[in-house]
Amino acid sequence: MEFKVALDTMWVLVTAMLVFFMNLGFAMVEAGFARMKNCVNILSKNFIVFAVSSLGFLVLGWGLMFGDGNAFVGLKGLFFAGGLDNSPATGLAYQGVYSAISWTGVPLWAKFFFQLVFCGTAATIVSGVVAERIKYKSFIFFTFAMTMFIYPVIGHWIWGGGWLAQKGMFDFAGSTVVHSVGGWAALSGVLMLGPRFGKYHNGNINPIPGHNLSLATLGTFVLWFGWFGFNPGSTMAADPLAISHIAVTTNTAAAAAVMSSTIISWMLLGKPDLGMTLNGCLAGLVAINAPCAFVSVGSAILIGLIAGILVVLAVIGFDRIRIDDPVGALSVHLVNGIFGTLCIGIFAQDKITGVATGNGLLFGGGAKLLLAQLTGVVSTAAYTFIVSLLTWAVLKATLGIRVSLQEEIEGLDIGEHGNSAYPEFLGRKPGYSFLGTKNS
Amino acid sequence: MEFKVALDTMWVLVTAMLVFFMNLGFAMVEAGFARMKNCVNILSKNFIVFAVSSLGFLVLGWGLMFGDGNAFVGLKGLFFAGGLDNSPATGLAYQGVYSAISWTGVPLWAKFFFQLVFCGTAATIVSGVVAERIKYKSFIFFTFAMTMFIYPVIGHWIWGGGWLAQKGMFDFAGSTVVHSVGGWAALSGVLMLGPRFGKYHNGNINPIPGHNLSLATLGTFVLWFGWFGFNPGSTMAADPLAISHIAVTTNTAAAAAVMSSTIISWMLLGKPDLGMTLNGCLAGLVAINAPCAFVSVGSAILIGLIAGILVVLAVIGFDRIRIDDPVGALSVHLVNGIFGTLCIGIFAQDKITGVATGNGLLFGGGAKLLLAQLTGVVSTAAYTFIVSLLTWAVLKATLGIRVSLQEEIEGLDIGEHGNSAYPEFLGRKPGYSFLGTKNS
Amino acid sequence: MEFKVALDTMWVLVTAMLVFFMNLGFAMVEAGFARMKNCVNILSKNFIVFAVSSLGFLVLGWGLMFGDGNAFVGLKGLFFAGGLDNSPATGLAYQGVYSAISWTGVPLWAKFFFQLVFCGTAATIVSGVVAERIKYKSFIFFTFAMTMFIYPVIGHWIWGGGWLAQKGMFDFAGSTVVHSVGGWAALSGVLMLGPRFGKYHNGNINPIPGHNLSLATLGTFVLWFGWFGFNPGSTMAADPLAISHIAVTTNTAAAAAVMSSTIISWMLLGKPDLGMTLNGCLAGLVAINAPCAFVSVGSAILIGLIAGILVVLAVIGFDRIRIDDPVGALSVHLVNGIFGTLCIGIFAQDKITGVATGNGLLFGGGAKLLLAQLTGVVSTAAYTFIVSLLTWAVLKATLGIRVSLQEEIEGLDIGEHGNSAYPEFLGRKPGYSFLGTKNS
Amino acid sequence: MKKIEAIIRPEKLDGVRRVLESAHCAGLMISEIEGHGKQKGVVQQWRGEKYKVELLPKIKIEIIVRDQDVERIAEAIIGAAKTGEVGDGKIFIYHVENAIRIRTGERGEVAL
Amino acid sequence: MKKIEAIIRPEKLDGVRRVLESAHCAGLMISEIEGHGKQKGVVQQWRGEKYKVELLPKIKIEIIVRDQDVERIAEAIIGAAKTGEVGDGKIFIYHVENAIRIRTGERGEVAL
Amino acid sequence: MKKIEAIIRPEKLDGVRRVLESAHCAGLMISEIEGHGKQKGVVQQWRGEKYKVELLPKIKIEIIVRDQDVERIAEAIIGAAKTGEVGDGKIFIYHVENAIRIRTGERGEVAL
Ligand SMILES: Nc1ncnc2c1ncn2[C@@H]1O[C@H](COP(=O)(O)OP(=O)(O)O)[C@@H](O)[C@H]1O
Ligand SMILES: Nc1ncnc2c1ncn2[C@@H]1O[C@H](COP(=O)(O)OP(=O)(O)O)[C@@H](O)[C@H]1O
Ligand SMILES: Nc1ncnc2c1ncn2[C@@H]1O[C@H](COP(=O)(O)OP(=O)(O)O)[C@@H](O)[C@H]1O
Repeated sequence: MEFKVALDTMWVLVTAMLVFFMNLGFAMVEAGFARMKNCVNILSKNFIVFAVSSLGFLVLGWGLMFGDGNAFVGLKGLFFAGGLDNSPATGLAYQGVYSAISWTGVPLWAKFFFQLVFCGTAATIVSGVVAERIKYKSFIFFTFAMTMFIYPVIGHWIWGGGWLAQKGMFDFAGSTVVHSVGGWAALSGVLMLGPRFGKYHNGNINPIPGHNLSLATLGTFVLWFGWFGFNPGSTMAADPLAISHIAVTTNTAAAAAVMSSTIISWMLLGKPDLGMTLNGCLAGLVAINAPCAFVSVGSAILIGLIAGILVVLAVIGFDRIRIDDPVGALSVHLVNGIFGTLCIGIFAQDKITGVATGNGLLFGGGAKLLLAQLTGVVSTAAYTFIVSLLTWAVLKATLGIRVSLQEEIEGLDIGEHGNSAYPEFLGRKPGYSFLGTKNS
Repeated sequence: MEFKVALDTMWVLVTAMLVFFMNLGFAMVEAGFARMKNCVNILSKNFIVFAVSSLGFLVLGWGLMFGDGNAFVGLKGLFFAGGLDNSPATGLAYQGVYSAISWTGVPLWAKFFFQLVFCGTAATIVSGVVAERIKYKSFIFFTFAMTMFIYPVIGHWIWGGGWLAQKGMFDFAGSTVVHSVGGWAALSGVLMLGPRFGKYHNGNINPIPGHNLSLATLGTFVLWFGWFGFNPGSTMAADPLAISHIAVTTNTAAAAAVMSSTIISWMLLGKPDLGMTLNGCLAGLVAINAPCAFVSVGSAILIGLIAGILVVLAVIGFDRIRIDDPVGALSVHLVNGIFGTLCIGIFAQDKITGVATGNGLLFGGGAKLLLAQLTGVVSTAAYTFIVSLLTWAVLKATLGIRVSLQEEIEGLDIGEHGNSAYPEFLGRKPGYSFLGTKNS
Repeated sequence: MEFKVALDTMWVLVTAMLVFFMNLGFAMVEAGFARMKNCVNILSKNFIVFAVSSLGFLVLGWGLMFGDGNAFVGLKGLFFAGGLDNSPATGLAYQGVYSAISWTGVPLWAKFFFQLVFCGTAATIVSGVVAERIKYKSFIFFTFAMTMFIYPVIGHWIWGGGWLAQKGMFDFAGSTVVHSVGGWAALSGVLMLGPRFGKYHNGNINPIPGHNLSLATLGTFVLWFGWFGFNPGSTMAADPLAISHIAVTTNTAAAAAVMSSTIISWMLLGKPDLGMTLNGCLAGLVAINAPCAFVSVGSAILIGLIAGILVVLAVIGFDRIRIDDPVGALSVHLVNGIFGTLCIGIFAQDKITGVATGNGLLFGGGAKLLLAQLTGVVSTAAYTFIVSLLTWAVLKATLGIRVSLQEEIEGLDIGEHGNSAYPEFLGRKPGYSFLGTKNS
Repeated sequence: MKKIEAIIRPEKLDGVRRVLESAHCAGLMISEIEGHGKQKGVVQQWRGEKYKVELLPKIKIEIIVRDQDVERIAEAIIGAAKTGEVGDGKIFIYHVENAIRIRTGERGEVAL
Repeated sequence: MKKIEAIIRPEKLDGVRRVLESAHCAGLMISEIEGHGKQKGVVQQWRGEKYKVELLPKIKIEIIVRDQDVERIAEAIIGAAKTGEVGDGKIFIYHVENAIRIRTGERGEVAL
Repeated sequence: MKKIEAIIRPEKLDGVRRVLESAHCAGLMISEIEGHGKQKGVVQQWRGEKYKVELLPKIKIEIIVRDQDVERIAEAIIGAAKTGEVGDGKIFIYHVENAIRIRTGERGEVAL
């Protein structure tokens, strides 16, 4: 027993560290996909977001998410993860106020740290979508809201023993809890903010190329790496069969999505666009998040292939409907977060790594599971979108959420931070990078 | 027992993740050592290569490598790692078609994932050597060939219970299986492709400086880090004495090679060239790959020192014989892969971490081991070089393998992908970076 | 027992790898904070420093630090970690000459590797402070001195059973042993070297902006990640409660310091400076190093908040007193190394993760612990500063330590290495980057 | 033939190019310069110290035109580049002695 | 004295420099510009949208020569820079009133 | 009006700007060029091969001044830019036919 606790704790901590490391991945992808003149701002947002999450989730988020309470929120041990708790005791031996997560036999702080890095991921997703025009201060405040009561409430519903868990909805590693929540929060933000200056002009869509594809590729590799913490770690126990299975479903879905996104962009756009390949990889990883422990490696290939196609169409589609997402995060996290969640309903095979999910649609389980998943998708959408929209609205009315047009043109680096990311490199000057270009 | 399986699985997965992460290292080293105008292309190749490997090795490679069969190829359980298998059972308890790897007591998917990341490494080595002139499409097809039947066959010979294993050849972590195979495949490619335009001109060797030494250094650190997965992980079991020993031989050889390559380049070239130091580090790591578990820390110093000198001479030497390797990968992986394999025959000390290798030449074991190693080196060279050459020839005759001269001059980024890596940075324009220079 | 050794070894090796990875972090932070024209030189220094450490600590450092001896130095098993040793035996079962570290039950090479990466960290701290003017050769020689007899002696005093350990001074993960030692050695270097050309001119402080904040941010994330090896790994055993606790105190202090450094720089400077935020993060991590296992999560918040403020004031303060530290490493490692060491005396809670430290000032333990800590701080300062100063003086008298003024103006990349980091990027030319600027 | 050398704000480049196109201006050269005139510089900060970057990014456009087109083109540029704020830039006119089209060897105004 | 201002393709710089050397051309200035003339731009893509970069990279070489050398040098440049395809560039000739060598203060043609 | 075109060492830019300020020079344009003259290039190395970068970074300063100011300004530049070593650079003087201030439309010397 003692060894098992030590072993499981080590697994949980090591995988949590990998997930923490994904912050670097997000920072580099988002900075690389944005313009030089906003680089410091994006780096700053992606850097501070985890600090804010660490405090927000400690102060209130954890308690709201895992505290014993009703079907909607936790009510006990709300603040500073300070409730009674005798972890690593599990099952009947457990005595404390965080019973929803007492199934894993690791110390309280290991649970907290693992859950914190997930919360941080949801928060960081928002950063990319609202990039290149949001006020730094408002983003910080939104992140507090996100990690203190937006994410934790959905978390409670699904992972904290809330009503969705009771309804039989599954989300192994967070396609909904983390990615869709991040996506909906971001979507509400982008609707409040509007597109970047110059993006849509006289009916044209002006491409605004990212300034550094080396960084973007670096970031995507780091994310892929971190995902081996995200998914296999979500067992929160070093269960050999499960974690091996999950490592391979995760990787296979990513690989399939890389291929399908590359091929589809080659076909649609004439050439294999690296940005699409990178987004494709992330799409596959997001889509396999929820089902990674419940589907076969064969199904993982299929899920990946579809995810890679979805993301390319979504990137193009969002632009068509004038939703300006500089880094493609909506297509990756929102669209594929939803798709991945539904995949359980379609591809699940009962007890494939031990968990009794029942079978999905394609494996003779009928629509029951799919419906539970759909309920999860819709209710998450409703709560997250509405509460986020309200939060943005309050911020807009008080601090303001968008920088001035002049600051946007000159770049947020000087305006918000007084820094420039590459002061010694000669660049095409602000406002010039995309203005020398015209749709063909 | 149960704990041992869990512990070993965790070790195998964590080290496999580190090896996966080496993909980032290769991408950054190769991108950094190449020119700006080809940066997107190199990033794309290094990114997709692991996706292709993941599919190729799943579909056929694993079966050919580890399936029970004859001395030359696996024949059972060929496709989708789908043969019978009751891992984590080991030894006599094992029932299945992958008996060559039944010595390690971890689940099948853990074995698969660990072996996959090694296969991916062999494939990615090719990428750097053929950089800056190969067609993207042809590289993708070659990678399928590499991971489906070039690498797995050699793998079967040495790690899959084939004839070289039976002959008493040893290769602990893949100096031959991974690095030499990658090196020979790359060499055949470079011979088919020829040098980059402008590299050798009127009897002169024109240096073509890499565009970003920050990225190259970053990549080398990531590789060094990943090597702690590569070597200690190859125990495929958390054997405390062995993995500690291997961590230190690995690191020490790298350190010694860093020093010797720096000093030798300082002496030969007048100044300590950073590119040589970085290549030196990798050379030491490749050389210690095969012998890391079989030699003492003292021998590791020697091996590293020699590797660092070898790589500098090889980089200069390949240029003299007009073999154009933009990133020095032949000098690192091929030359030192061979050297490292032979080192077992020279420096091995019987059972130093438990494995009964017999002693090497310097430790009173005579030439027996060295001869077995040499057989491995030569036969690997023959098979890999010939089959790769054929594969390249087929590709050349069908899709073509080299981009047009104009595309090469303008850069593969625009030509193959329609992207540019740094659209906002002002650069010395394509075709200009090295033409403003002249040999002194 | 056997499992415990395997488990602990795995923990020690994995965390040691993370600490090794911090070399990348330091390289990127320091390169990013320096100018383009010195980039290759900084990368080279930060790359070779770990190779030198690996050899220096192997040859002599380890023996001096952990060999049985007197209260001041180790005397047995001095060279090549070659003394008698029956690790992983512990306690009374231990027979060997490295008894000071026989409390952890892992193999000798695991102990060595873990201690080596700490030694390497101390050495790398110096690199940043002396950047942009030191001769490459002299830096290499200083690093040998650092890892062979400067660091190991202090290490012996505190972690090797020396007189400070006996006096009851605590330093869990090295606020003093690693960071202050690095800081004092760097300070002595900077005093011998003087400021960079142009930094202080006619009574003005000329800011010299770093060339790449993307790299600096990347590096800081890598360091934060590596710190999860640094602190939780310092248990050198997979003790579930301790490592979970430490992971959270570490992360929380970093998060708090990010917030406080951002806010204070916003208040003092008008805008939230990214460089300050990054330094703030590192300051929090350094400050929590020593106390991470001895204080509560609540105290960690306080420690982090103070560290973040300290570092901003120190960065500004060092400039005022004309100590030119290009990367802020003195403010991070020296100032907060001292602060963190003292924090044990202030915030310690007896046995919070098992170790009997006694209580600190604020928890009713009186000034006893604080005084022991202070003794450690002062004696470390005295030894390290004096011996480092002597070493620098010897180097100055023999090889010289500072490059010529012309080389400094033209950049060390060409002068010391004959390379340039970004040969294809158009930059503001050497000597121009900061001269086009003027204090407002 | 004359050379029109216009120093403009970077963000006006797009507009200026558009009017030049309408004005059937055959070719142009664009370079990035840093200028200093009446306009005040930008304040930046680095680790606690503020500094002013007094050189501001400007775009230099050079166009070689026939004598009779100078006024028309200059007016077009002024129209598109003007904001009325300090920093709008200048136009300078120089005499050009000859022009050669490398491709054909044509000389004089036909080479434009 | 005259200034020869040649706009050429980037890939021709090396060849042009070589002939200039043979022609004993004392000194030169090189800058990177972006040009727009008859030559069509390059199509790039970003995340699904294609765009045309209409400004093409060109190299501007400026050489100040004695009056009698203008023709010879211009011909040398044309010889080395010509491909016959659209986009080869132009040469413009200007009058230079004076030249000063900063190092010595020499003026006029000796300063070249 | 005349254009003063000064090619100087990059490290002298700061000094030159300072004297220009004292000389009440209204505005200037700065660009980064690469030059080649009597000065020898810099030797670099890449993976075992040495190569000479023969084009050296220089700064080009362009100032348009009234005729009567040419000598004064040129002398000021020489004073600040001179080291006496090969590579100090040159100053070239051109005639300017007209100047226009975009902001106001003013023409001639008042536009400077
Ligand atoms: N006498 C001059 N010589 C060269 N360039 C000039 C001169 N005067 C102005 N410029 C250029 O024109 C730009 C705009 O001038 P400025 O004085 O700031 O604005 P305005 O023209 O509206 O008064 C400057 O940045 C500089 O590049
Ligand atoms: N009238 C002009 N004024 C300034 N630059 C010009 C002019 N005409 C052409 N150029 C420059 O010359 C380059 C080549 O011209 P282009 O018309 O494309 O080819 P060609 O000279 O072969 O007809 C252009 O990119 C532009 O930089
Ligand atoms: N005839 C010329 N035409 C154009 N630029 C020149 C000419 N001569 C010199 N230059 C420029 O002046 C710079 C300095 O010239 P150089 O001959 O090296 O030194 P010095 O002027 O001290 O003899 C060169 O790098 C080049 O850019």
